[in-house]
Amino acid sequence: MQSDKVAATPLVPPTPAAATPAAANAPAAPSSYTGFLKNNLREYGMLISLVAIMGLFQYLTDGTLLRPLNLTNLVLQNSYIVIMALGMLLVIVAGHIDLSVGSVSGFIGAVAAVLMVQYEWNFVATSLLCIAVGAAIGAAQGWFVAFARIPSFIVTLAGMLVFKGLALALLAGQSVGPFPELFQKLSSGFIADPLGGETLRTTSLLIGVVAAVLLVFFKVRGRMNLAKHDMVTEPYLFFLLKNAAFAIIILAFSWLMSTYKGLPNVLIVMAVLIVAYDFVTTRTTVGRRIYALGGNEKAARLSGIKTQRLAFLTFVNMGALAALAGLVFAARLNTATPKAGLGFELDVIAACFIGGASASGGVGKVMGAVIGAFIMGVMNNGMSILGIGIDYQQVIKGLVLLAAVFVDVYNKNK
Amino acid sequence: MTPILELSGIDKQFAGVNALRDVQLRLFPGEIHALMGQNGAGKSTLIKVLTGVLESSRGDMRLAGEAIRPRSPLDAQKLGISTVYQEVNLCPNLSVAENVFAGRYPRCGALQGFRIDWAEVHRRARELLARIGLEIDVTQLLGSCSVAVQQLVAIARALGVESKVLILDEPTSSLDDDEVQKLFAVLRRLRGEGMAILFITHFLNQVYAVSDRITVLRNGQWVGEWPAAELGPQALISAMLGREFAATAGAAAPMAAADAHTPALLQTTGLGQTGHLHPIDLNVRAGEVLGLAGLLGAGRTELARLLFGLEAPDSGTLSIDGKNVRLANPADAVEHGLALCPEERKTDGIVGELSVRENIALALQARQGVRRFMSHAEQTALAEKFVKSLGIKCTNVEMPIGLLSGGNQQKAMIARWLATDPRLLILDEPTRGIDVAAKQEIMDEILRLAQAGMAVLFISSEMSEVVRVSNRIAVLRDRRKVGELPGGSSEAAVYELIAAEHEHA
Amino acid sequence: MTDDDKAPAILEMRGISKDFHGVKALDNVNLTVRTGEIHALVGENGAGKSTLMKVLSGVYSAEESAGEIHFEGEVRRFKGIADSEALGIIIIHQELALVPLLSIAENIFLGNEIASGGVIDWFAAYAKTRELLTKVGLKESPTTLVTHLGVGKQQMVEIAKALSKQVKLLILDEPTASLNESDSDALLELLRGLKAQGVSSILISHKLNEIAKVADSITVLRDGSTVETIACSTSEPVSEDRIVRGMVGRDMAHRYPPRSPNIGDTVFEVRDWRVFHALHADREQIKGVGLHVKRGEIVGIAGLMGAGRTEFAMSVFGKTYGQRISGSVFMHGKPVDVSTVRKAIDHGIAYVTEDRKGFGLVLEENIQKNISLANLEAVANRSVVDEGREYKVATDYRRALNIRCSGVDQTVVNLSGGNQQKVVLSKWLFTQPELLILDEPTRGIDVGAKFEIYTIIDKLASEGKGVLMISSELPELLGMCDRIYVMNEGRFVAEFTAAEASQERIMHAIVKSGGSVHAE
Amino acid sequence: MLKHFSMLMKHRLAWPVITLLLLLAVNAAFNDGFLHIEWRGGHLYGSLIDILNRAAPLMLVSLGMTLVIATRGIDISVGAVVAIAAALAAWMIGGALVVVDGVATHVTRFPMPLALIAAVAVAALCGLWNGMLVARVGMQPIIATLILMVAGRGIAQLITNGQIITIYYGPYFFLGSGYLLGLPFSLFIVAAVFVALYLAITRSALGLFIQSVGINPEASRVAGVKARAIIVGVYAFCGACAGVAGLLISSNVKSADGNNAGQLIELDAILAVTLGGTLLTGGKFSLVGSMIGALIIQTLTYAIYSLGVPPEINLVVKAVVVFAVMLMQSAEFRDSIRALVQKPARGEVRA
Repeated sequence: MQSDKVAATPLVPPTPAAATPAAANAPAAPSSYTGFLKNNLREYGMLISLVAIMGLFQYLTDGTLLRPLNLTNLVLQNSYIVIMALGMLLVIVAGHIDLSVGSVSGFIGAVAAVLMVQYEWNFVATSLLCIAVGAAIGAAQGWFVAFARIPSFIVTLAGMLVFKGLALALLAGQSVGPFPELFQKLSSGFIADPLGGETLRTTSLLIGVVAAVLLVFFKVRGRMNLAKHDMVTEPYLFFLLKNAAFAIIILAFSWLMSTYKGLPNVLIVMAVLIVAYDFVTTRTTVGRRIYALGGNEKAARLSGIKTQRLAFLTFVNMGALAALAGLVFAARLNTATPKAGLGFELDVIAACFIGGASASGGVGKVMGAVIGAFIMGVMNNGMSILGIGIDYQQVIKGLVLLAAVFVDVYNKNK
Repeated sequence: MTPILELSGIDKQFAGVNALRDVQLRLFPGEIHALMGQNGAGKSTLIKVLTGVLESSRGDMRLAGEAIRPRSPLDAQKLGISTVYQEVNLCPNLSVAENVFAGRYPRCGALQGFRIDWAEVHRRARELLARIGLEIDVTQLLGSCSVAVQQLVAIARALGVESKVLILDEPTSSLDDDEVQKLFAVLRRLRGEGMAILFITHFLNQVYAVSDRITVLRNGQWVGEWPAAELGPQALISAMLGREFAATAGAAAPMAAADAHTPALLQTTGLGQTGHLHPIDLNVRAGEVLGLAGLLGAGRTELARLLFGLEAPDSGTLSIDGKNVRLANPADAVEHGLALCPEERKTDGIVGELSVRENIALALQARQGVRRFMSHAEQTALAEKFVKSLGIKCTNVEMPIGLLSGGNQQKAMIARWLATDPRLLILDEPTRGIDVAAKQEIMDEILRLAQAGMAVLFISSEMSEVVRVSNRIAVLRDRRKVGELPGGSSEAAVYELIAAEHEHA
Repeated sequence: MTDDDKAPAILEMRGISKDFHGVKALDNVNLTVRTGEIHALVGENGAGKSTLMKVLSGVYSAEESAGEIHFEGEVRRFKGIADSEALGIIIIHQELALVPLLSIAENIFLGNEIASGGVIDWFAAYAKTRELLTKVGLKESPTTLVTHLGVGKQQMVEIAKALSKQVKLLILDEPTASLNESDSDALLELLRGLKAQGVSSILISHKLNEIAKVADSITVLRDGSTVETIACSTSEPVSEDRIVRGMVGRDMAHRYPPRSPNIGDTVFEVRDWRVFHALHADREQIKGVGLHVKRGEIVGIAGLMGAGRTEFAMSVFGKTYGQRISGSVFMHGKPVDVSTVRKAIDHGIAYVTEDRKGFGLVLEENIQKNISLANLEAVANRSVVDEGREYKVATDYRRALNIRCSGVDQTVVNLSGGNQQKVVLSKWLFTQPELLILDEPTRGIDVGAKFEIYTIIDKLASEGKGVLMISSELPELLGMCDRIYVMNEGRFVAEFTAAEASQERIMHAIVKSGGSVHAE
Repeated sequence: MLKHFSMLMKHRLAWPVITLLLLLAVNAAFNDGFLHIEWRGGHLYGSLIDILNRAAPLMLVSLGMTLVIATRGIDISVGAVVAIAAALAAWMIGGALVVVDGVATHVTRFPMPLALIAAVAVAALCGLWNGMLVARVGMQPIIATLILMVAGRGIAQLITNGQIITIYYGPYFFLGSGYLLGLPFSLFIVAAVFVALYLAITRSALGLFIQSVGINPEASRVAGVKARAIIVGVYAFCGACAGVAGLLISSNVKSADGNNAGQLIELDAILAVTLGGTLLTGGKFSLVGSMIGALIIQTLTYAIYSLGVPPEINLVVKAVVVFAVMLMQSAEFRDSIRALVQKPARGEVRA
């Protein structure tokens, strides 16, 4: 039985690329719509909720919500939360938590203000330095969490107090501003419009069109790639509808924005980051390893993954993103205040949880966190427009969080 | 030559159970004597009787011809019987010299007022240690010494008084080979000085390396005494186990079929849970071991969880003593006298950071409720009782259970449930992941329990074990019961039942 | 019943072999089905029944398997399922391929519509459906939705569908598995009816009583080869016991694959390995241990729990256990640095943990991601994971190791112990190791799966890998290993070759704990 | 006696106690009369008394938090619960000074006992809600309590109608600023809760059950411990403690602010518990440790203010001190430091 022939055909293909083409799997079961929906309820559920909430407020506010001006505001108001949620998602997926992000972003805003306003530094240099400082702060906290093995909850709690205090000290309790004009553009600016157009910002519209085309192109290519390996699970109609909807949303969105001032700079930053982090988490080895680390640290370590370094890096990344968010926020207010960043950590963490991340690690998606952040953002915005009191707002936010978590738990138990 | 120490007809009972029965022991001056036996054979009990920790129920003890009856270890020590226990009873945070003299600092002239003459203490300690060939800095903390040195310090401490007999209870269990050799050299030196040494160990090679004579105990009884040179290892093992060594592998003791007329203690009729277990009929009678055989995923664990109220059945009934009951949670099941040693010991069984004592007391305490609190002393007594009777190897009952080996954790789990005095004990894979010797002990215990009238439901993937211990075997496949076999059926019979498609309704 | 052995064979499969990347699923299988007979195919799970039928129906195309298929006297090479269907070979899978929300008629003619000029002729379709349903004895309207039918009736619809395609050879894969008794009887009766009409059928079933009832001949497969073909005659019915004997074949006590080791040079060697306890720095746990493993050799480490075997393995594998580790490790005679897991893996060492759930798997992730985890670079281009490649790797291993799952995107938490173990094994095989350390590879796995794991281990050795196997089950070591080290109290106290080793001698060596039992 | 000292140092309360003593010493060194206690106005008066009085709410919340953390949980909603209880009590009492028949009389909206009971009951209910989400629904504690943390402040503000309710009812002030036998009354409340809890832990099986549920919930359930009931119970208890703390706080400041009452107390309480040697991973816990932890935090705050540390960086000082203590308690950290400093273990004897 064990002839040389067997030995010559290794059990394992020497390299995956050299493997013989796999035989067609048993005829693929007809992809069933209901089954697919059931399996992916969580993902689409979030999206559908966002759309429903937007619809609701659009109706309640008599269309104010989706007015170009308000839409722009919505983006500006949520940009820093979304940016931090990207980093927080990685931290949470790795099985930790970071309570210090609000304080850090406030502190960085203060640093930026001091450097630019009092020392009159160039805004590019300041921004770079600030992001580096943020990363260093993340590194310090990450070191204690990853290498000294002190619970992240405690480390970042201390960090939260420290940087809140340092921001106060740095600003000496005052608000510092205003910032140089160029820096303000980070938040309040809109992309230039060389193509002209007073009533319709054609460049912005064009970017939207390009984005929509790229989206469709990449999705189709991805699906074809999957199809090559017989991995397609999403029903065709679904795929078509979903991506058509996305493309239309992008187009409609950029059209709406174009009729106002065009796409805000920060939106571009945010979009690039979202795409980048989505790519990193879903497609790269680093992303994979972070999920493995959060899912089962011991197994990950035994698989040759440098788990401590990886956890450390998620904190460094978080620090850098918190710094960026701090800059965006400061630029938006055009002043750095000691109160900046207060309570951001809650919104950011809530966004991740609403987006389906699990506090025990290993689970969560970038798009989920982004959608979570926007759900919170749309609700804040909508309720403000309606003039609902802050008390009711908080209760309602709590209920939304409850509903999101409940759906998650319910799905898991099924 | 006359023995310096002679014990005869020693009996010791714990709560009516004979721990020692008619045990004898002779120690001659200038010899090293090995005391051998399996766990639970009574070695430790004998030592405790000898050193006055326990008092014998009956029997005669003579030291140099005179009848003695030590009432406490201190008493025994005064008589010249010194003991070094398995776990070193020293204070790691004190210096070596302090440990040697703790509680009995040199009185002659060293005490001036309330000041201890440390120079004298250190000098005397150095002397004593030199006697056993140990030359170390006596001022260093004991905790910074290796275990071997600590062991030797313990011996030096024991030798501090004029001792004639030295008892060493498993002194080598935490030493490496070189350290063992070092210890043996000390023992030989002491032997040369005419001391009688009683030496307890589990390692046969050590027995032959150092001892002159061997006494073997088994089940609390004296088996015999031989010069070490005349008792080969094979014979020694046989004497300890009480059977031919080769036979330890299996040898099914055909079980007496339980009386079929005994009313069922527990009976299920069509008990099932959709998606987990098809309706099942089963009954267990007091005093029998019902084996549950089947491959993984056959529904054995599911059945156990249903019976124990961990899952809620959605069909059928469960009756205990003929009365229908509904078990909403394990607490209810315990209330009815059920007990379950779960399959996943680590996740569903032990509470890792709690002590052995707390782990053993947990189920009984849960049954008694929050208010009827068992005091620390009661818990300790309970735990120690089982540590002894099941032969759980731990240094003391305050040790976190997570530090025990798998087999001992398993025994502690069994102890937890035996403490609740259950009428039906469900054991789900009790032998998984534990070593051969412990497997054997656990199966012996199961048989003993059944003989004492307990009903046992025994679940195992190891068909040979099921076949060996069961009076009846219920066979499960694909989440339903496919048949029942009488005790003593062959493994092949069970497998065939699993493989074939007979539908025993 | 025909006792006419001279009925011509409608199908002859000769010398069919099929392997999945080196693991033989079928090895020189022969099967002859005569016209108008019911031929039963039996065997344990994994014996190769389904694979054989997939070869026959063209799911695995002829290029990928060896052997000849003669159908109606001609050599056929099926490239896909369409080829075999065209000739009237219809396979009905266990999972029915019906669309629940379509009517019976629509299902029967799905993809095979009676149409003229692109317009479906529903009248003709219904009329034909009615006719077919009468044939299979189903009293349902052709317009009834399939979802409203019971499983038994759905089975009948499948057969009706087969009949609509002019079936000559009907293959039924476990048709009665989910049917109750009366439905089963009806189905078997139908098979007899079809036989009378000259349709041959191959029946795969675990229910031996049914087979004994209807089969004209029985072919028994075991471990991928034909064991025997039993002809059944009316005068002398075949007993179930007789079939069971054929299926199980091997002695129940003998649960290990036959081995013919081909041992080469030393792959792996450890010298004077010392490890101190992870918490107590002064307690030496591994005391100067040395061992070597050769190519193609399975070396066992026996010992009681706590003897230090796992500690040894984990300390060698990237110093994942213990402190103050000293000693040297050689791969192919060259000293290598194994101070981190990554380095150990890169040097071709793989360690399959004893604690699958704790140390082996990311339970919430799917099979595919678990398999690629330890060697992500191999499925990535510049750190970007190519999911297609990853998927293919995973499916390859799924086939090779016969991981039973709904797909490689299934989360591993839902798999059985044996299949989880195969996933862990796959993960490590994918790192292309030269030496595999298997720590209790069969713990918590049922007997059938154990055999599969043993077979895989054997295959690995025969591919020239070194295998170091740690186990508390002595019979397992004795059954698998070429050489066995016995460990006790942190050192090797004996070493036996396969021929010398016995349970007694190993136990003896342990009890004597470092005595003079060293072999030779 | 160095040796006895080293043994003492191994006690798990050693570091917290040392920290507390050090802080007191620092205070005493920089503040004359810090340790001075005198009898003034019918009661004891002094900095120490002040610290104790101010620490009372935190000590209460820490007690509840200790049990929650012991069961592997965490409750970050206590601040919100404090606010709810304070708001409810303040609203129900309200109070006004009315002159009736020439006598100034306090008038309440509802009788004070009813208000107190209602406030604590609602707080316990909040805890019960958290417990249900954790034990029954199966949410992770941090998420489950995050919900109430977010929504609770809103609820409190709904009760207060978005205003700060000022209380005008003398008897209510006794709770937070009254004195009994010369000591602040709040201390008696803390002492009563502590003693009751301590007895319940040591004289009944509650302590064993809580620990065992914290270490291994499933194993405890299999052993017949009603794990879910225990978890729900400790959250409810934690809620009730927060409720009482809310009463003390509102009584002390004579008002209730739905937005700010109990702000950050959840973090202080968690810090107090961890400072006291209870691990966030559950299991073994120390009530005394948590009390000491709470006192450390309050003493630290006092020190920061009294030393004239600029208010901007008082948070920094607090964090640094707390963090330093945490570091010293972390075995990993100590080991890594020791590995850097020391040579390998000595005392090897090789014959």
